[in-house]
Amino acid sequence: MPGDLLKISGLSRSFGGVQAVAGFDLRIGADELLCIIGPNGCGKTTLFNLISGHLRPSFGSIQFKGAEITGMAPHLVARSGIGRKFQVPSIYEDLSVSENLAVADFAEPGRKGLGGLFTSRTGNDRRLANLIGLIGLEELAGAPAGHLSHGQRQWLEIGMVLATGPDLILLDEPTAGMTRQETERTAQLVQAMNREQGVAVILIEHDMWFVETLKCAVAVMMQGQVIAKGDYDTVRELDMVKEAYLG
Amino acid sequence: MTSITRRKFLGSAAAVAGGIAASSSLSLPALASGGTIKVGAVLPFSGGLELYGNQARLGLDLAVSEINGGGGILGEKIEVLYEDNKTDPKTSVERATSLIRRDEVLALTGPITSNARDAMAPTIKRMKTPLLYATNYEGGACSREVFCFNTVPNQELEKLVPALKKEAGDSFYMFGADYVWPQKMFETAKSLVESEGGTVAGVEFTPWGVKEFAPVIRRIKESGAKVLLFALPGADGITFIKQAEDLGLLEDVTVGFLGFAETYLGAFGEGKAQNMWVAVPFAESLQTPGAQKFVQKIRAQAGSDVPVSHYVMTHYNALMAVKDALEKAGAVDKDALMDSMQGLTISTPTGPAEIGAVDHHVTMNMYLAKTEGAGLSVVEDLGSIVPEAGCS
Amino acid sequence: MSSVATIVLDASNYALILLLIALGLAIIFGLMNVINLAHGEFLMLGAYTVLSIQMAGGPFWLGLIAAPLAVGLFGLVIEEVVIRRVYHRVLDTILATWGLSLLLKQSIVLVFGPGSHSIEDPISASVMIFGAPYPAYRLFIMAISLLVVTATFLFFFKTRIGLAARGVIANRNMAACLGINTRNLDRMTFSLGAALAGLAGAVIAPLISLDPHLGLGYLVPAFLAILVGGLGSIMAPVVGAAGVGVTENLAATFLSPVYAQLIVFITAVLVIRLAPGGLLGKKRRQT
Amino acid sequence: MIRTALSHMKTESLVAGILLVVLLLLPLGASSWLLSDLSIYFSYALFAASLAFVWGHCGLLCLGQAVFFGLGAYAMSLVTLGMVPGVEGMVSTWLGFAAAIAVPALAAQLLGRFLFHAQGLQGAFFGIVTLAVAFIVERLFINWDFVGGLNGLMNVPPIVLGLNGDGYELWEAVPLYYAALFVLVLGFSVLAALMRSRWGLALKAVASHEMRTKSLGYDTAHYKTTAFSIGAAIAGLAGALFVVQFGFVSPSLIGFGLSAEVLIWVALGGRGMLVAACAGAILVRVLESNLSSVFGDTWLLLLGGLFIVSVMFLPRGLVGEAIHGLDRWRAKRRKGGSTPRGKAVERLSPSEYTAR
Repeated sequence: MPGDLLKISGLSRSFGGVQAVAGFDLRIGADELLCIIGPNGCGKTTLFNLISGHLRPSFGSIQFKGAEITGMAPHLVARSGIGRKFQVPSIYEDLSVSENLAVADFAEPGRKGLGGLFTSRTGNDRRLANLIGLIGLEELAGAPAGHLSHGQRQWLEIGMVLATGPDLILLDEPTAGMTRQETERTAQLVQAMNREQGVAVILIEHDMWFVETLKCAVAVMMQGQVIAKGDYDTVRELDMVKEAYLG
Repeated sequence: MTSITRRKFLGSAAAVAGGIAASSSLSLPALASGGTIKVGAVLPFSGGLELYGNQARLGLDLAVSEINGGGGILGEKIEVLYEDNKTDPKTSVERATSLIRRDEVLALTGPITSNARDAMAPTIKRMKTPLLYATNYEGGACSREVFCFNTVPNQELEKLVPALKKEAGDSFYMFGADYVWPQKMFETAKSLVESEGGTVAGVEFTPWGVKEFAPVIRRIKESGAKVLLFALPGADGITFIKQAEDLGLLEDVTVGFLGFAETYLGAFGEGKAQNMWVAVPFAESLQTPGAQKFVQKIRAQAGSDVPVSHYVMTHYNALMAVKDALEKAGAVDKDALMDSMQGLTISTPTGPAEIGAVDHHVTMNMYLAKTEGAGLSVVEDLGSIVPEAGCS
Repeated sequence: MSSVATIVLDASNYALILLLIALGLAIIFGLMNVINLAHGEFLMLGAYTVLSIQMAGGPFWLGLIAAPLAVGLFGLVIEEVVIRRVYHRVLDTILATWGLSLLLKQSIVLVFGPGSHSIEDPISASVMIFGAPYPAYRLFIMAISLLVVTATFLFFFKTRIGLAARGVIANRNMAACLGINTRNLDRMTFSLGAALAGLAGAVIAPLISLDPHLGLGYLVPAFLAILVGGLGSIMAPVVGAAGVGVTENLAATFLSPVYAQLIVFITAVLVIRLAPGGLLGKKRRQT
Repeated sequence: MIRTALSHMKTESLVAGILLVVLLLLPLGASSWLLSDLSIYFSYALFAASLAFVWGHCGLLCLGQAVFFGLGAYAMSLVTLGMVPGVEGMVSTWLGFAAAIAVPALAAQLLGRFLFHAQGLQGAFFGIVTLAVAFIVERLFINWDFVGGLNGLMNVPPIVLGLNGDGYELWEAVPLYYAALFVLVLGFSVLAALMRSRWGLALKAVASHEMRTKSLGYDTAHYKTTAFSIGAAIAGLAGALFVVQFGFVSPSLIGFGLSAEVLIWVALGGRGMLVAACAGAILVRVLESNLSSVFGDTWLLLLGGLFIVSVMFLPRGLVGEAIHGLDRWRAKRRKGGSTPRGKAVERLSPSEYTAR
């Protein structure tokens, strides 16, 4: 359907006989914010790996902005406009915070090419300055990323993904291991990028409190499929969700 | 020696300029060279062919003590500076260069392998420094600077091939290391075998470092050859002979061992590797007064149980030739040495030997011998054989 | 043409020697993720242990027993002093063990000299097989190799420690969570791998000339064998050693030793590139 | 004013600058043999820099870097000896240099594509495969009679300044010294500039966390292949610089032996900084040529021991550690205390080591 940003249909992937993702269907609009919840091992991370090109699907198709991206290499998926934050914070520990962002910034489509050979390492862009403000790390710009706290690492990674200028961001458990306060801050950050920057977001989450704070649409995933979808309050009342997930 | 004065001048200029203290102190050792004639020895003391390097050293050491004991050369003492080339051509060039430049040697001796010698050739030529090469080799190293004191293929093979044919049979197999010396040896051997009416059952080469020779040994066995011409020096050669003995090859073929030195025998073990034939310019067991005296002198110096192979003698000869040549010239410099070495006849433990006036290779006595018990026993005195040096 | 029997015997002989060498390497790599470039020198230490005993007048068989013990003990020390410090830096284990190999080689040069030594054949008899004599000692080596491989299999599949070790191969962190003392397991593994190398060195000593450089000639094919075989299972080095050993031996038999080396190396590189987990390997977890 | 300018320079650049000045002035005081030795060590230093770039900066532990050094040396030799089929008349040193850069770069490009594309080889596997490649290439050159087999090619001419092998021959110690130093500085500067560019930053990112970089939209295989080729080109240039002084090339320059040696120089000097790697190469060579006859067999023992210790405890290398210490001292003296913005953080994190 035109107008869908991401359209997944019949997506399947199995590992040695185990169906991690089985006939998965999903549609996301251009400014949507969707949380996917579900028990461990229900195929959420595998789903992200399939979308971002780290895994090839056994069956099914993924369309992004109307174009088929199924089975494309990860860097091409990223260039087409899908950014991804990994579950384990993945930053460049031996580069400074601003260098981390600069690497991501330089990757934005249209800014590549050999021009990079002759430009200095850290661009002086206002864009980067805005971004570093958004993730709240202005004062740590020159510090090695390896010195950041756990929460700061998560934010830095989100900042890096944003710097590539994506249309859709996949966030894999962005608040795992965070304090309440940090979680709240993360919620604001996610909302800011969704509303102010107009980026669609799909996030995988365990922390129901975080999902509640975000007030996002929720999809429940079990055994490789979406079994229910709706807003937070509707979904939490479903028996199967209570039983399977919320306890 | 004008070059030294110039360097002295440079050194003091640096001091005046208040230049870098470290560098001028680094340059000092070069100045300490008055009154001795230095010869640089670039030899393998590690890296696979050290047994040859150590043999060469025995001969050179003896020559030094004899020359200095007899009052030196034209009043100057002689000194040999040893450098380990690790059996490697690149290291050989590095060592040769620093010996010539830093230590300002009059001449170089060594190395063992052909590739190391070839690698050093451009350096020797550019720096116009004589090279006294005393290892048997494939021939063809001909230049004003190079003098060869050991054998080339025809000297080793001319009498060995017919002797083996008579002793063991018509059919020859040739097996050696994959480089130029065995290749050239086998080329010469092939034409000798064919002109003698024999047949060549196979020619084969192996890379260094192979540890399992069973397939090759099988193939040689299957070929029905009666003689194996063998040119695989160093540890690999010992491994091959051991495995050939175990797999019963040595019962079927008689080995002609090229590049043999008595030092191998210890490594084969008691009573092993018997009846292998060689043609050499010297053997420990040679019963001439000169040879026996030479062996005695070496052993007096290096211990009673050291093997004394022809490599000891050829390196000794090389240094003794320097003495004769410089005394004949009456001057100590590189050109005088090279000029007067041409056509020089020197006396060696096995009788007189003549350095070719044009090709710089040595005509000397050769002996046919075979391994027997714990040593080589000389079968026949072959008389002196003129080298076909392969100079064009 | 050689009889088929001798060709088969020669090829399996070499493959089994390679397997004996590769086994220790594979155990250390598989269980500890340590690439031990000093394995060739462990082999050499085993051979020189036999040499020392021969020089002291002892019999070969004593050396055969002493070599794995001595090298195993040495491995224990090396694990404690060097390897322990670089566990989590895979690339640095390559460098550290390679530095170690330099050190060991040079120490042997200082103690035994750079030259060649020889071990006397402990069994000089030949056995007639299909009408051709075959050295009994080579048969003995094949037997030893099979015995050791079988023992290793039994160890990993029939004992508790073996089970724990397999747990570590499968998932190191999980195994640690389950209360397996990975520290002790590491010590044991490295020492066992070293002891196997020592045994291999002692066994092959009478076949070759002993010199400080003998390790490299075996290390490279053994390495290719375990990479070709893969790391996921204990069976893998068997397949790898058979592949590399038989290919090299047959190529040497039918072509020449020069091409044999080339063929084995190029084939191995292709296999490693195209099947990074090895022929038998499971896909390693990408983390 | 100069003082403040100096105090704001990066310590690494400062050290490089001081070393350069010392080397430029050295011919005033040093003997000609020392200069000749150093001219050759400059080619080793450039070679070490190429490995420091590929390994230290891009995280590719190449155990066969000498393949490219050797290819460069062979390319230069074949051109200046007039052995290139079809253009035997062209014996220009300059063409030789061009070939010595192009041939290894092309070889690395092909090898890199083969090794890195799609689900490419990682970390240790890459290392072992490059080791095997070094053995293969050495073997091939030993058996290739056209390039002289095991003995290699002799009598390679020195640098000739004319356009086609005619004119002034660079052979005297002092001019040769400056020429070699010039080539070293040139190659060094190219690498240093690359490392400081955004493109170099991206390479560091690939080394630090490849999956992350891929997911930002980088074609990491392409980056690695290009970096590998650039390293190869510089190694080839070093090989050419070597052969015009040494006068010969043989398979021992192309195989595992020299690859292993350069690895020691770089590890001892410091893989993280070009200047440390270069200094490591020169230092080891100078010590070896002056001490190996004194220490004899213990020299290698010493070198091996030092190598292990530096791998275990000083991952920055001996020179690298010294420069780092100096850097901290200067930072303290500048008071302020905070590290300046954009300063490369040299702390090596576990992620740089572990193969992912």
